[in-house]
Amino acid sequence: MIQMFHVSKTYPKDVVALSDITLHIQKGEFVFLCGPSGAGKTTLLRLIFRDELPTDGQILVNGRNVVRLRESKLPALRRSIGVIFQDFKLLMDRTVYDNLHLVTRVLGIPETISRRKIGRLLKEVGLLQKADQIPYSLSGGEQQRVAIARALVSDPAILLADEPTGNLDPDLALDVMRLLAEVNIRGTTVVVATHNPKLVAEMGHHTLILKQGRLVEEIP
Amino acid sequence: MIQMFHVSKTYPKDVVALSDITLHIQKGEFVFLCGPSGAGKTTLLRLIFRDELPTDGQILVNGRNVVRLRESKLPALRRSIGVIFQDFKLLMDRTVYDNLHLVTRVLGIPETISRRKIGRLLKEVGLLQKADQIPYSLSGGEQQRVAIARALVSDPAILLADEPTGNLDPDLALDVMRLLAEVNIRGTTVVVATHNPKLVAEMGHHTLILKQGRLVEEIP
Amino acid sequence: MLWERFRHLLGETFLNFRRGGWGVIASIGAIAIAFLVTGIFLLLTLNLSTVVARWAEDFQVVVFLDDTITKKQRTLVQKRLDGEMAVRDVTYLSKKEALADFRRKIRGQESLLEGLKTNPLPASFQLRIREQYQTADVLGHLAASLKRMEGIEDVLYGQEWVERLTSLIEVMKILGIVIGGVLGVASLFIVANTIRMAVYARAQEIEIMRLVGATRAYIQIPLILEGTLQGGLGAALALGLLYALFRGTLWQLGTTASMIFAGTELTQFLEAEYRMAMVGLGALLGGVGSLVAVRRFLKV
Amino acid sequence: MLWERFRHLLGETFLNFRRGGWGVIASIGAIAIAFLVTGIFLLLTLNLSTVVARWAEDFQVVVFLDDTITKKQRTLVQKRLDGEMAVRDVTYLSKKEALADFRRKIRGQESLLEGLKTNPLPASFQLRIREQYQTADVLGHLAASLKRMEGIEDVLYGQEWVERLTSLIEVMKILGIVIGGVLGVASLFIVANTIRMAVYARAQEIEIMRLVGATRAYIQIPLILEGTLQGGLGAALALGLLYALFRGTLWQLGTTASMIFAGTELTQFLEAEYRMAMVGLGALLGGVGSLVAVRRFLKV
Ligand SMILES: Nc1ncnc2c1ncn2[C@@H]1O[C@H](COP(=O)(O)OP(=O)(O)OP(=O)(O)O)[C@@H](O)[C@H]1O
Ligand SMILES: Nc1ncnc2c1ncn2[C@@H]1O[C@H](COP(=O)(O)OP(=O)(O)OP(=O)(O)O)[C@@H](O)[C@H]1O
Ligand SMILES: [Mg+2]
Ligand SMILES: [Mg+2]
Repeated sequence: MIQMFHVSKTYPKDVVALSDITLHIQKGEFVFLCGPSGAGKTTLLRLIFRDELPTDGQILVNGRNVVRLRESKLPALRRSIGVIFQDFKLLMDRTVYDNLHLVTRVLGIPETISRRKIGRLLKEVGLLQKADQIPYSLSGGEQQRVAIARALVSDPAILLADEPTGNLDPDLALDVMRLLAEVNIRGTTVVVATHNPKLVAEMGHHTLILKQGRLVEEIP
Repeated sequence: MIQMFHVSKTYPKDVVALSDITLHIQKGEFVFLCGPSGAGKTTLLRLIFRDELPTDGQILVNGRNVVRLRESKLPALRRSIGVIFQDFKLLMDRTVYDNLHLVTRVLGIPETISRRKIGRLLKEVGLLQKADQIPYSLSGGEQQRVAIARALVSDPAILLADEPTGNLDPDLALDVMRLLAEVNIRGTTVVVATHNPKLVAEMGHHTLILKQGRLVEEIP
Repeated sequence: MLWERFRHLLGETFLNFRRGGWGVIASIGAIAIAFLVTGIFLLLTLNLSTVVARWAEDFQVVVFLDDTITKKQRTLVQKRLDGEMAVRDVTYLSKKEALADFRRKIRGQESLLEGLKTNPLPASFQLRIREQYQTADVLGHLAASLKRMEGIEDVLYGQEWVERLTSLIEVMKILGIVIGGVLGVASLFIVANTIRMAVYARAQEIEIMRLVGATRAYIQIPLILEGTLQGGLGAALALGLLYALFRGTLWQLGTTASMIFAGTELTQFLEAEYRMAMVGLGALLGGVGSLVAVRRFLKV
Repeated sequence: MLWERFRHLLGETFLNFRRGGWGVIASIGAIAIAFLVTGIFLLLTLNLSTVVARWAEDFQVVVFLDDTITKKQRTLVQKRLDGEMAVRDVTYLSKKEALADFRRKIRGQESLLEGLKTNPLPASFQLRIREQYQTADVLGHLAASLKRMEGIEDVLYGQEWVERLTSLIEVMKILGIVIGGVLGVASLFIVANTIRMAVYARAQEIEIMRLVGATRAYIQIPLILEGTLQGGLGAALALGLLYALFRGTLWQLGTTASMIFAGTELTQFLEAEYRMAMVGLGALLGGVGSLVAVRRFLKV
């Protein structure tokens, strides 16, 4: 599903974020991406949905070479990937519902289906009664859960979750992880970047450990 | 230092964030504020630096009644309080240095002192070599550390830290906690809102536990 | 499917529009103002040049004939004048008529003419000159060549007045072009800046849309449509205001205006084509401005 | 300390200014355009009303005297005319001078006068009327009351021309007020909106400053100074452009202009006071616009 061959990423001013990464994530896998702050986790995820291009190496996602992808094919790639951003990227002046609705509109999902789906997801993250509030008036953890729901609303083939539990208490974090696991069981490939080693230990999945841009360990 | 008497906060649409909170935080104390997502932690902190007014009750900070504070006295209150915001509140288009410099300029700290201080703080959070980058080009954890440094640059009498380690790996989180403890030892009253119970357990300080807006437990 | 998508885009446009709030109002207002000012100039230029043209028509060239002219010579002269491009119409004034005219002109001092034995005034052709030939140059040439004909004693034309009016019209034309140019650039500038602000204000939304897989067209078309709509609405609003101003001014002036413009079918508003052109231009400006702003901002 | 703080505020202002980039340029440009258009109108009105005023001066009132008038009566009339507010100067034209004048006027047809035994033309006073009294109303009254005096046969004045010019000036004044009003509102609108955008763009910075304990003045003064600076610079830029346009137009017109405006000291640029007033007004508009935007946005 996701393959990287000798991928490196150097940001301007010679900031090396990733170097020589080779990895293979199977279709339907649930993978943890661990490592200290600044290790390159977010960068790796951004390469997958082509928010950045690698400085070197090749990346295959769903059989498509992301590095050589033509601009016109980019929307199709991104539609198949759900992303939970580390900084949420919610629109602070739209209601929670509208934040999710934005995605279903882009995807052209009919209204009736969209409404049902959004309702179900908001219920799953425990925010149904906050649907008409703006994220600005939500707590940090509530905002994070909106971001999670939004990433799932498109039923993506791949889900990239960047530190999805940083603002959640342990109970909620476990709930969210269970939700992601469920999504995974229904067939979605899930990659979770986190530095919560307790979570990783509890779930016991395939784990990639990054350190200073290098893949230092792989626990199958 | 910080006293609350029967404080309640209800947001519009009858969202009860806090109800009947009475607490007393001594000068020089180090207090943890725990509780699940949406419990009211952020709200409680915002009441202290008068970013919000309580619906009910009285709040004394440093002997001043915050609820009755005249507008003209507000800057003085805020200058004595350093805040690490849960969402960082960094200016994404200014360098890290300028983000900290903004505070020393507001406080009227002379340039030479300001420069030395900012340098020292950035070193302590491990970001000295990123001083000239914009936060946009930093990892989540790096941004969080910038936010921490900024809160400390004014040598505040009170430090309010809202989930300061949500984006940090366990090692860094411990480093940051040690830094806050050091600041505390130098005389600053520190309040840390977190849902990381491991941290709380390790540090073993005075802990307040909120649940659904109520103070349910107090571990001295 | 296509229709569905089109409907969606329109819906999106209107949604953005509603969401814009104050910004959209400010934008339409700015465009309206640019067009209003341009419109005021257009209206002034149009009306004033009509006035000047009518006034100019009054100025005549007079061809005085020799008393000794033969009938045949006169016919020749008349033919020559009829064939002249510059001449709109020709009226013959006999010696008798000339004297009657003169008597009328010096009303109150008719006693001056009492001692006359013979009629000293010459017969003449009174020419009215087409507007586009009313320049000192053309008339000078015409006069010179006529003077060379047999039977013509002298040719008179209001040289000073012709030159004054000619240069007044010239000044107005140049000013019109200069001001029109300035305001055209200004309008484009305002529209592009407004849309830039709109794009800027929506930068986050656009980024999110791109990240969840929206196509370029999906993002850009509503913005461009919005600019077009804003431009058109702004121009239409300007037209409305212009009409109100026009009516208001006329009303204020009351009879005064009819006095200046007496006899001319003046105090006319912009014609339908001008009005349509203005709204169309507004829409075009809005669209182009958006396109520029969108392309520029959404490059990557 | 105070000086230190002042220097700091100035520094802050310039920093914001530099940081604004494109936005600041757009803002100054918008203000400049508003002022440029206003300036064009001001310049046109000023110059044209001077032209009209000069032309109007040529129009005279003529008081014809009875041939039977006594010397004493004439002195009485002269005194009365000298005392008249509306009259700027009075010239006496004797019967002899009148005939000579007339002869000059009908040049080419002097033969008309050959048979005259006596001089039929009356003596007269030629009056020049002060500008502000050149209305049909005033002149009508003047004429009527003069006619009642002994020794005065008739009073003539160019009624039609007086009325035309009067109403032309009236039209220009009304248009000037209307257009000036529209553009004044437009300028304020543009400035306030620009500053609103600037405040909006800096909303996050302002929020952070407030949260770390900046005083109201610390936040607002640089923004207001910035608006003032932008307004002043915009107006100054407009003045520069206006001057360039003015010179360019004159150059384009060449001799033509001197022909229309011949004799009048025309084609004048705005005087120093006007120029200073414009820049001052720009600064004021910028400052007030900022103040409004800042107060509005930073209410809480
Ligand atoms: N846009 C960028 N421009 C320049 N440098 C960048 C950019 N994004 C990230 N970096 C740098 O690349 C390195 C890796 O960043 P990345 O965001 O991938 O780390 P991370 O593993 O996600 O860390 P965290 O856990 O703190 O979020 C960091 O040193 C960071 O400063
Ligand atoms: N500005 C606001 N307007 C309306 N409701 C609000 C606002 N801020 C917070 N709330 C609500 O108040 C409750 C408490 O929020 P608060 O941010 O204090 O929680 P928290 O303990 O900080 O949670 P977290 O750990 O998720 O950050 C939540 O239900 C939230 O939705
Ligand atoms: Mg990251
Ligand atoms: Mg919180």
